[in-house]
Amino acid sequence: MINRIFILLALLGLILMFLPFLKDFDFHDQLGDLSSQYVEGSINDLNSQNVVTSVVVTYRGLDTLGEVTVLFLATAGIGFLLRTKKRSKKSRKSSELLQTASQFLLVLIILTGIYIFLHGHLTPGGGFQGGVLIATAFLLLILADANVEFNHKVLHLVESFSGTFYVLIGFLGLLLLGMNSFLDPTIIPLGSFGKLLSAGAIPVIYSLVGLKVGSELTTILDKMGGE
Amino acid sequence: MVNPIYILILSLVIGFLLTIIDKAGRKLSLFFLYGVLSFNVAVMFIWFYQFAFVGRASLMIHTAGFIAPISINLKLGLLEAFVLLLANLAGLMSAMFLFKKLKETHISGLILYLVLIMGVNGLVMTRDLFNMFVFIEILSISTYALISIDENKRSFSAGFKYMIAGGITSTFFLLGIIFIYYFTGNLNLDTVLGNSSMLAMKTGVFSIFLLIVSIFIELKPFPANGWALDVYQAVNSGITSVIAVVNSAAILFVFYKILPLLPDQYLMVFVGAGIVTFLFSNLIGIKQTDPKRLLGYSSIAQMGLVVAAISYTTKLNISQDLVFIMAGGIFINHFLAKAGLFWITGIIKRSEIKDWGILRNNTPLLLLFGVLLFALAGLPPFPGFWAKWEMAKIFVSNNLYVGLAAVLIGSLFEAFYLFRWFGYAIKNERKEESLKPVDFSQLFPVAVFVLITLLTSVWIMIRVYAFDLINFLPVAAVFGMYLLNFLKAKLKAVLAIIVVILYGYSIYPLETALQSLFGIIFVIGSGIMIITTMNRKGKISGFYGFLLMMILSMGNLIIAKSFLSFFLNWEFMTIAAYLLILRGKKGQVPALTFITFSLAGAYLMLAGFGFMPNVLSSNAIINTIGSIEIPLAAMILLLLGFLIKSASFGLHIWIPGAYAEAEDDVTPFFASIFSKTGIFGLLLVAISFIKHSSEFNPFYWLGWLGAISAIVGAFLATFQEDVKKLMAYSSMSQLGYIIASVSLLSHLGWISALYLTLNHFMFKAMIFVAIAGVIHRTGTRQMYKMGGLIKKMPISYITVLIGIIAVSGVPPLSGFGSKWLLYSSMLEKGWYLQAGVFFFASGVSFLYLYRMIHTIFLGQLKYEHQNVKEAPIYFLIPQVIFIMGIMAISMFPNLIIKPLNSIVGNYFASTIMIDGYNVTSSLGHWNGNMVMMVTMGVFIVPLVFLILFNGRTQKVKQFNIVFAAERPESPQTTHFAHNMFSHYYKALGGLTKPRIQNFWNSVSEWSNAIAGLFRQIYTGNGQTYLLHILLYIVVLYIFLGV
Amino acid sequence: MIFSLILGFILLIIGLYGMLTQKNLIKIVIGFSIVDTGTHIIIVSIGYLRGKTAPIIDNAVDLANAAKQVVDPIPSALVLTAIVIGLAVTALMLSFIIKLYHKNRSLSISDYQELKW
Amino acid sequence: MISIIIIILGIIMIAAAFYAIHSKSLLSAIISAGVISLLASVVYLLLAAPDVAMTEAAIGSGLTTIIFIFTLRKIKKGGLDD
Repeated sequence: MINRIFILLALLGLILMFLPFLKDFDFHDQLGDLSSQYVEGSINDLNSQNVVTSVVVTYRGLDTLGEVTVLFLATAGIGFLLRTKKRSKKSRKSSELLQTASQFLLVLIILTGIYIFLHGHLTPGGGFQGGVLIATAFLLLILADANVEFNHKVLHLVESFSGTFYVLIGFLGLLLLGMNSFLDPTIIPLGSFGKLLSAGAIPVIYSLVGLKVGSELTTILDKMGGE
Repeated sequence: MVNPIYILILSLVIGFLLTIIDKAGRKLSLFFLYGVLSFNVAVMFIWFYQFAFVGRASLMIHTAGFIAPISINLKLGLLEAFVLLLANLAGLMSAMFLFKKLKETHISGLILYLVLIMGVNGLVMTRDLFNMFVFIEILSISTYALISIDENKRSFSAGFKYMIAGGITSTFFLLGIIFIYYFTGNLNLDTVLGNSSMLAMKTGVFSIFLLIVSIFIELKPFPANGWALDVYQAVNSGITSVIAVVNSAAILFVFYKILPLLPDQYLMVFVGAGIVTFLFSNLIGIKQTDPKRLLGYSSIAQMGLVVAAISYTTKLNISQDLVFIMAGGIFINHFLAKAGLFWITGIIKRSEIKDWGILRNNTPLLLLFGVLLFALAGLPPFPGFWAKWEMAKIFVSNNLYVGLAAVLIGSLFEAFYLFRWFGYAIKNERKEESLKPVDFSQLFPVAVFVLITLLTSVWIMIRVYAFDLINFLPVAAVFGMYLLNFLKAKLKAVLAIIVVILYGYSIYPLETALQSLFGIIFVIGSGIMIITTMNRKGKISGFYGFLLMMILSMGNLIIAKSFLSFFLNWEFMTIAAYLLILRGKKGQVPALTFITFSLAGAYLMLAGFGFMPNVLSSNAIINTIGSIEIPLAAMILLLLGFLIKSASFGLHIWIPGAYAEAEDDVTPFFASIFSKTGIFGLLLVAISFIKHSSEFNPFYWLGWLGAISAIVGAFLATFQEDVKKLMAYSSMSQLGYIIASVSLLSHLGWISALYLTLNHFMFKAMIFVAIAGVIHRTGTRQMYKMGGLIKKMPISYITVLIGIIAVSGVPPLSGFGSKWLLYSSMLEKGWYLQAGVFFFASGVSFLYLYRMIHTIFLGQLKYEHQNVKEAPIYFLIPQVIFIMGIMAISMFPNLIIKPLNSIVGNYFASTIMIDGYNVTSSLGHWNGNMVMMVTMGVFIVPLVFLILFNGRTQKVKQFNIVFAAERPESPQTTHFAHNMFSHYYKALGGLTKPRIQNFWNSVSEWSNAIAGLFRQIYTGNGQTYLLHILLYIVVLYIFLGV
Repeated sequence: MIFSLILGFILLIIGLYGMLTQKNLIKIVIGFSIVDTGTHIIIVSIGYLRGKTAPIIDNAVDLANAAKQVVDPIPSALVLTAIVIGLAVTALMLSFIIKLYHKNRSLSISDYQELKW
Repeated sequence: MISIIIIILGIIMIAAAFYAIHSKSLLSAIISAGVISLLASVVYLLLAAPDVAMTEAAIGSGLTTIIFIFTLRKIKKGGLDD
């Protein structure tokens, strides 16, 4: 009972803390300096249509690298937590039809995913969304056949090398453009605004992010969903 | 120069590839892991060197080809490099400690570890708020996962609680970031710092508060820290040390980075919260017996203190050097000691501190443990000591007295539980199980950290405070003797005497005669007393080192040139004394009592010194103190500190245990020499007081305290069966005389004080050494078990006899002179009542002195003592030397009165006249030489008579049984010496009821009860912990008062 | 958008309420994910500007005045990161629950208090 | 217009949140938490943040829900076998 009172007090206190913020909240009617610079920079310096992508991949590229790392850590962490000595094999056949259908869907979804992250600088979406979609494709496989044996080697290779190349592209910036150019997309010519091959290294980085995220999420799903 | 961003790149690339690398074997993966971690250390070492010694400006690294605030930037300056050097080093060492674990575990463990360390580097360097959030998440997630390295239920449940707490705090952090973004339109810390418009609004301050408080919660403030304690207790020691030091260091640095966002007037909330954390965590720690949870409480407390220090220095805007010593000192102290101790808990693997006696089987590990523990307790020469010194000064100069008191009380609690643990490790030996050989991979990291701790300490002493080499001697002696441990005890004793002689020679000549007087007691007296210890056999490791430490630090007190140097050596002395008491067979509890009281005294003194100006002088402090006015508050604090050392009434309860349980040949050091340090301290304060007397005179009350000590000590001594306890209380009583005569603040008073001091030094030394010989031969301390030893140990008997005469003030020996001086000075001052009390106390003294000599040496010899021999020669030499000393000053009082007269003449106008052997005061005169002659005459006449007419006595054999009867149930009760003064006890025993003992016991019980009460909040339920966090945020916000 | 901002706060408080009152470990994690969602809504709401379009400079947006026509891209970028991190944390929490259940066969948080004081 | 939609969505979301917390069945709780995320992604779309909307739909309502269900399934089956 006393516990309930304290919970009530805590929540009430939080509400009272946040209330002035809501009361005084006054929406800006235009972009701040930094955001405007981003919008203009995205158009003029980076040739990227999607400003969010420019921000994510370039201006706040270090965050994105960190975010990929977080996901990577979660994968490793779940692998570490749920480590088992041996994988037991039990087979549970699902219907043929489901399997065939899912394999067909698999290809379709993966292609969509790739499309999304390749167009990250042009349309909404990008590496993360594409990556999730790819993982969803494999999820279908898991659902169709709980004991599906992925080719873990390929998965690991994709996961490791997409990440490594991502960092190395960043590193290339350091090598080519100087000490302040880690993750600089201008190591690749910017191309023309609005085209698929534009925005310098942004599509490349986003593709690598997509592959990395896709393979990581697949691993997580496999670890948590597999038996 | 290596771009520090390479640390991130290399760690990530290797981290990403490690799964594949591992296919080629674990050895290769480990190679890469250790390679990258070493690379990190190397990079940070280079940069630290560049910033600290080459003077490079700090480095800004921007990313993505844009300059901040458009892009995220990293900063590497001196502070960053310093923190990261330590953090990376701890990371590497912890990885080494975990070597066996990492060799076997899943490869993900290595990846998590590597990226964790990378996260720390990123977190410290980044200047972008949201980027901090990302790095905090990297840090947290890898930590969460690594918690499960030992797959036990406890670590999983601790991990889950940690995740709930961490998840919510980072949510609040995120909210704080986005609110700040809303107000400033920016996320770059430096830009946001320059933007003060947001501070104009309440909600702006609220946003900053939210940001800072969530980082603060990550630093585990009391009481919102239950989750952290569980993690410390349950998780593998290698990982715990990473969490406790590496993670904390990074988070602390973030706190330091973002703290300037908050306007100065709000910072006190965090100072207060930090100090509360320090006080309460340490309080609760005293109930804890699981070493890892104990270290957890200590970690939390230390982080609280660092937070308080950082917040306060940020508020005050004081000089960088002081910030470094104060906040940095506590930080580095905690960092090194905590990591090392957590590793040791991983080596010992005992979850009850009672079982730590096993540590004794491994001497090097014990030494490492000891160094780290003493460092953690904030004792010199370790960095925490200097930090507290500066902290006291800063707190006092800003009138933050409550804060200082809380910090000092908290420190005392911390010292208490740490030393209790240490006591168990030293004393609780368990023969049946032995420690497995320790792996090099586990010992090495501890050794490295101990080495760094020592080097840092030396660095601070030399570079920051510019101490003379002589201040290092006490510590150097310990390590020197440790290296010479292979030598035989006798050789070591000779060596120790040589060191003392050389030391004495090096400080000679002293500036004033007052110094010389105490020099004689502290240095020459100690040198003589070492002879006693030569009777020991074997190697007796760890004895002479500590003995020398005590002697040299006492010597340093006399020549200390600043308060800091004085206090430093005072602490050294206390440490050495503690370790010596702990060596006694049943020394564990008395040593703990001793160190607790001594540290309480030391902290009072620390607070007192906080009020004092910094003295820069080439003269010893005892000579310059006259020109310094000590504020009244400081005076009272200092006096209390010194009174503890001189076992004044009310603060005396450590004395019987410490004297009785110290080894028999060490007790004389304590009783006759060590106790005089308190008197020296009193004089230090008194000299300043007489030159700047104030309206309130604390010394009047001190005089009464001395009188009470004298009478109570005498009574307590009277009813003791244990001869060493008897002598201990006798010391308390005698020191009461000295305290009172110092308090007279008059010429005659001080002469009697110094005379008493010298007298007590000699007779107490003689008696204790003689008693040590008796105990050595008879094997008991109970007086009723002895008797008739006069025939077996005549020289010891004579020593005790002379000693007793000197104590009791019977003519002809020096005691008579001292009493004459005492009463004269008291009457002169008009202290009639006090003089009466002393007169009565002297009468009581007769009782116990008579009892002692009678029951030990006279009466019938015990059957089991038939073959007892005279004490060994090593015991007799000091006795003879001191007998000669006593005789000399008794026969020729001028030898001593004249110098004393000139010493005291520096402070008071002389009121006595010395004419030949005649000392004349306003009340009469005393001729010591004459008294001696007359008494000798009176003595010799009956002696001659007895010798001539004593032919008719008949000698009866002792065991010639005249009558036989039933054997009593408990024979000792029939012995006349047992409960000898029971008739007096009926009348006066009420005075000796252990009221003071009961008072301190109830203090201890109450502390325990309060600790027990407070720790109930740690219910072990993750939801309760979450509730604590939320309530804490709300309460802190209320305190912020926006 | 003030309504979505309020909605975010309400969800945050409800999520916390769930975390504090529900004994079931999975429910606690559900509470956490509601807190997360609430936070994300708050962040996006702060970036919203009335009547402006998504920060994608396609044909519908005038290139020269782009900065005057789009909503703030930064909060969107931050939320992207936050969502992914939220997933990571949630997944890890659930793994802990699996392990805890495996060791102790209980999903009640009251059964995991052996560490205390 | 947007406000009204958001208010309606908000009420549904709050109701779903309460249901998620108080529901006896874990599965329904998980599903309603997924529904909250799904509706949140609609809110993001209305707030002109299509990138976020896509991510929330895919991760928040999709993957997170799946992971919850996987966990539930593992627990129902009696944890790991080793």
